[in-house]
Amino acid sequence: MIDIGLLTFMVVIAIAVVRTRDLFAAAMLFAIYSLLSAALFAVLDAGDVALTEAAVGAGISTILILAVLALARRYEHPTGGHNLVALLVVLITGAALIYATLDLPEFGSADNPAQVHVGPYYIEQSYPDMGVPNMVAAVLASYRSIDTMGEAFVIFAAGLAVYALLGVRPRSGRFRRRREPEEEDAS
Amino acid sequence: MRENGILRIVARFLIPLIMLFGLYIQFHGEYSPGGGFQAGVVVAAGWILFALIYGLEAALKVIPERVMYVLAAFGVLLYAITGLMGVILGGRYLDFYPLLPGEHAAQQFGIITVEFGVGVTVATVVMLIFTYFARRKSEWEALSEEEPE
Amino acid sequence: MAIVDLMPFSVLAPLIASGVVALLPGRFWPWAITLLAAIVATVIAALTLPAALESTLSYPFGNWPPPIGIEYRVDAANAFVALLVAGMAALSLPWAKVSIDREVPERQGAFYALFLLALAGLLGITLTGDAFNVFVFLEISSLATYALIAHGRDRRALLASFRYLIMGTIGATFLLIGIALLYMMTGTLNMADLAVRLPEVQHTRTVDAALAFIVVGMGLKLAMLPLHLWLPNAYAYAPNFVTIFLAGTATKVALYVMVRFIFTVFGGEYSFTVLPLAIVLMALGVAGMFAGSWVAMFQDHLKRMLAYSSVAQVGYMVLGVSLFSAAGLTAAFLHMFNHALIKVALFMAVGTIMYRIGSIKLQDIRGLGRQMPWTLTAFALAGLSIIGVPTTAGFISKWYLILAAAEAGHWWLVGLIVITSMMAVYYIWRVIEAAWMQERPAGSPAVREAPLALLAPTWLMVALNFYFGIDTRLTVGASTAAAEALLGVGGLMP
Amino acid sequence: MNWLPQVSPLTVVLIPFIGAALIGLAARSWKTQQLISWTTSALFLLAVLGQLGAVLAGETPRQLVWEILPGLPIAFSIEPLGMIFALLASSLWIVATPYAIGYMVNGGYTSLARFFACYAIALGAAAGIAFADNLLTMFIFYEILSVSTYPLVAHTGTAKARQGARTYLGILLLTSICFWLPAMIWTFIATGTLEFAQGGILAGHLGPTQAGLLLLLFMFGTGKAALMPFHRWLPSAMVAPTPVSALLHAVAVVKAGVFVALKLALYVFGLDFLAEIPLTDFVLYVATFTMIAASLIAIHQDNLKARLAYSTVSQLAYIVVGALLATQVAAIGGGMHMVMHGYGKITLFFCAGAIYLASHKTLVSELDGIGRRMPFTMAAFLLGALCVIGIPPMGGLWSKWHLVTGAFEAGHAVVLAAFLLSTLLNIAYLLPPVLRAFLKPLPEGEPATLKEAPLMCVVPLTLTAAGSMVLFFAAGLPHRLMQLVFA
Amino acid sequence: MTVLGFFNYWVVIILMMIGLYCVIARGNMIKKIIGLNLFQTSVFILFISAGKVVGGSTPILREGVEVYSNPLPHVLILTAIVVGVAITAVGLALAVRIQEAYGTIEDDHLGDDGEDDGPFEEEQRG
Repeated sequence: MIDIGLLTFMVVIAIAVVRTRDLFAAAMLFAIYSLLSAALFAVLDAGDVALTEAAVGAGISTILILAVLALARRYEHPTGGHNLVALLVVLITGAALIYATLDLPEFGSADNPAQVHVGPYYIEQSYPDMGVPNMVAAVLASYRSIDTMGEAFVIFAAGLAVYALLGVRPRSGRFRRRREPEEEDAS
Repeated sequence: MRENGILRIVARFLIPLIMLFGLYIQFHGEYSPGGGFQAGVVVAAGWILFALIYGLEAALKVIPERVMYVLAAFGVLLYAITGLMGVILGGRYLDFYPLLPGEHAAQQFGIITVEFGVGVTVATVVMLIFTYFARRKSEWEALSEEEPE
Repeated sequence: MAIVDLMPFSVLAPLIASGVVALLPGRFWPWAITLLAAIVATVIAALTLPAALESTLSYPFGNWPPPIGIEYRVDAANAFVALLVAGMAALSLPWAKVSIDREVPERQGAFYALFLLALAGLLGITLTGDAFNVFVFLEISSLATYALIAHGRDRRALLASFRYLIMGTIGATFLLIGIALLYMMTGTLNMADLAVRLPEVQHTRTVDAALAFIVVGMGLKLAMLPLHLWLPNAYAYAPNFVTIFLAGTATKVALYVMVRFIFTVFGGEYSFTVLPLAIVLMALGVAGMFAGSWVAMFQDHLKRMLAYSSVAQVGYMVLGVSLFSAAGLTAAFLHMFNHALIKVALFMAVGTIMYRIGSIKLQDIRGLGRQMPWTLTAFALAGLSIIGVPTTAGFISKWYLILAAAEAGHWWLVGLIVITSMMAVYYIWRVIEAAWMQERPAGSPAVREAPLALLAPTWLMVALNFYFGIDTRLTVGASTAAAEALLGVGGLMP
Repeated sequence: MNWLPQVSPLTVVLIPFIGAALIGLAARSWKTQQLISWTTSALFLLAVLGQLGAVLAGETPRQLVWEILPGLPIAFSIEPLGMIFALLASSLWIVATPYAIGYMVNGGYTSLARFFACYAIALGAAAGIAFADNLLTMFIFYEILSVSTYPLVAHTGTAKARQGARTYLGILLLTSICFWLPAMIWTFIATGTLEFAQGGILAGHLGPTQAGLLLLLFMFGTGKAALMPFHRWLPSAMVAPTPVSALLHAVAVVKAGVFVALKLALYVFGLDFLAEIPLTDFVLYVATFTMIAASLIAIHQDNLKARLAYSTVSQLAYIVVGALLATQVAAIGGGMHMVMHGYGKITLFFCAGAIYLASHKTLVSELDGIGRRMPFTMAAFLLGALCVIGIPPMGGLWSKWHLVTGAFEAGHAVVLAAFLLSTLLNIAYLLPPVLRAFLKPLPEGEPATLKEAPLMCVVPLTLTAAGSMVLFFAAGLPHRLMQLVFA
Repeated sequence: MTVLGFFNYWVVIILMMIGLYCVIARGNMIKKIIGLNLFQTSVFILFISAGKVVGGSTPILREGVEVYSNPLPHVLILTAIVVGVAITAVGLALAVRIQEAYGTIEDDHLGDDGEDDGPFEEEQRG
């Protein structure tokens, strides 16, 4: 069973992230959330994923969010209205997902479809095929290599996109006028 | 943070360690968790730490912006061309077997190469993105000084 | 080299070229290499189509047999869409040169690299036979698209891009949830393999939900009616060339993916019995047709007008799918192709106007017909096609759609299609009247006709609209084959 | 006519289009444009006449241009009914050309290249309608005709002209797309073909009720036939310069409408099948109502062109009635009335234009005594009026004769009565202008300069007036052609 | 499946719902992006749990280990995490530019579409 404690803690943090209007706190809570999910991944035997989630979620993403926070208001404006629509969408999505779980195979069972088809091939054959003990690396870089190439290009695209967006020096002065002092409504 | 002497000293020890760790997960990826992506992130994190402590200008002297940009493209091209080598040597795209005579050696060579490509791209792109975000603030301030309200 | 070995290079050529183009300085070489890559992709796609009409092509990457590895699996349906996407890129790039030199004067290397990534992403989605690979390439093209839209010179481009990013990512994540559920039920990601293994677990609630998530997720990318909110502004404020490319390709590919999942992976029979897909898609399609056309009638910003018209046209395609018949799917594929031709031509004409007078507000183009006769005539002729006048491409697809609706016994749909066509008459007519029947506002500077570099590609597209309105062998033949490939699941089995 | 070369149907249709393109290219030189206009109309007439021999011999030259989709070709065929329409249009075009040139130049109009190019396109579209071998081809040329005449109607570009032209185009497009197009699609789905065939294609494919609905769609979809309540476009279009009103709204456009109605009755429904449809009578009464109502409105119009326009609405209804009576005689009468009314009405419009050009008078009440200064014009007006009314020795007699006989044969007493009443009304609104012009004295203060319009205008109207008289004696040709329709 | 098994999935679903709610309901763009990350991370958990085998271990071949968890979901999620961070970076870059252009990153304050605020001044590039 997944660590129920971890999951419960994550729910608490997620709610806190949504509720807080202090974006700095939200970023920090999000980092903790990432670390917790990394721990969860580790519990689920996904070492590579855990390492990555820790490095990305708690590391890169948080640093980037903080870097942007240095440029924008720290406190979120209180939102008004249209939460009902959001709530409706979310509830429908959630209901659909719950509905979906009703016929899911038993968690962690070794005879789940996911464990008997394709997956075993990687477990059994990746060492004979390529002499690589880390099956994740084998699948990532050889069996499903084109996916990983796509991933590399996604990162490349992100680099180009940020280069295109922020490689330009700012010219407009509008941001200065509306940057209110940060001490207001620190609730 | 730049004034903090202790931090500087700690960083002086820490950053090489981080880099070393990055290289380890880059090239030990087939045996233990890790690979190009994680390595790239770790190396970039080390560099970002350097930039936070010693300043962005100093960090950019280590790897200039233009170099990062070129290396990012180099990384993906390395990946793509490794794939292409499979075709040129008579196999399919991203087929590593034709690369070297030994089967395992060929696969491992291919995996290491493409992972290295990923690592380079990830590291440089993360650095690049951080550079732009971090520099934005000073650019804004420069702008405010030029035309005071 | 057999064609099957060449086929993946219609994706790889632009992908690899993007890495090169990003490094190129100046204004000429990035464009030239981009054009070259697009032409290569188009030629390969054109060579692939005849082969794919005969038999399904499969290219396993890394020589790992599917479902172990990832394969590109090409039949008539995706070969046709791939040719459409690559062809539109190759046809719109000649137009781009002058326009982009004005709109994105600096750092064109990055711009064109992003364009190539968007193109390669779309082509990758189209050709791949692996469900997760769809997600990866979807994100490549989406990310590049967000950045391309943000290149627009109006600041609202940034906002449009951000909103698209949020909605697009939600859509992609929904797709990912759908794939996760499918994987948990079958243990495979290969679409053909999924099609084989799904019948065993059909009519479980999980598979039903997976279908719903995938349809909604792709509906977001497709701009199906209630999920269309991102589209008008994204199209309106992106650089003109980006709008042209997106209008010709992006929504079509999303529709293709949706259709591929509905018909091939889940099986049409199953999809249409388990979810009320027929009624929902039909309702959304019709609503899209009406709402899109209706709003388009009151737009003074020509690009927004055409964007809303695109929402309406997506409605036609969704309607074709909802009929769940060979005729309906044929109509949907035909309209995909023909609408791409139409919208590319229209947006090119509008972009050309913008290039000259810097605005595309209805009140600013008054009397422009005399000063830019070639541009406005091209707009008018392409407008005929979107209305669906016989001898234009637009007529052919509407005709097939009507026949399909009638075949299904939905007579009322015929009336609705005709009414929305009338609405198209109205919004196109407003432009024509403003351009020719009104006087140039006093004090506006004299305008010269647009440069040949913009006019020639525009007129080529207009000519294609008429060509494919008269010679329908290629389009109808390929669309029919595509519909058959999707419906005859057997054709996709290994 | 056998000495004339017989060209392919497509060539006939293309001649005016090529002429239009050449006029557009010769935008700078007004002389060249005139020359091209003349040449094109002459060539067009010769090309049409060249087909006559074959048609009279009972042949039907066909030409498949291109098959867009299976069962949906662009194709032409020259059958007798189309021949009548083509003859009418081509013979009147060549007369209208000098009139248009004279009128537009003397009236001080600009943008003549656009004018004459669109004029030629409209004629080409009319030919396309005449020779269409199937509903799709017909529909395409029908829409080309609508759109190409918009610039002509809105020629002056004033707000009023634009408004009128918008009504014009709006009604024509709306009816054709909302009614005609679905009807065509329905026909295709029901029968699998759109090709015209003698005796109709619908019989046996649709029940009487469905066919009735289809008939409604088709007849109201043919907006150019100006059945009430879709007649408003015709008076609106009178904002156009008179040559446009004359040729297009006495000949090309409106005759295209009634031609389509006849063609549908004869070649899509078939008279026998038409007689079985219960709703035919309903449409018939709508047409009859239009006939009377439009005449009643015409009486109250003081504006001469508006009066003529409503007269046209009424006369078009004659032809629709002829088609819907579902007897051979009535259909023959309808076909002949196309020609007779065409010649009569174009004369009347020419005269109205000549009067406007010479005196800037537009109202009937201003015409007092004008006949003394413009004897030729007003005499021609009289002849034209007599032809429309159907009084010997004018051609109009024969067509009305057939129509009335047809109504009698079909046993429609109401229609019969309506014909008679309408003829009386015709007299009531067409003769007063002539009577005023000749019998009343010229009011004081009229300038002495008031005289006949330029020769370029007077000669054509004399010719058409003479033509309507010649048709009294030469009615055999249209009659013969109409009989061939049933051969 | 046992209730306990459901429970884990349901908690993950609740996490997803919280994330999705944060994206849709919150006006602040940074908050939206954080929400997007929450949402995606939760989906990743769902995916990874598909590969777990009770009693299995990390899929790295070692002596004495018989049962491994399925490596395929791990690979997919690695890729998906990368995609997620790429989206985050681009979204944040857009937020910065929007802050410059509009002076705020509250989506609610930016109103909708139609109104015309004139073309944005041309930017100096370089």
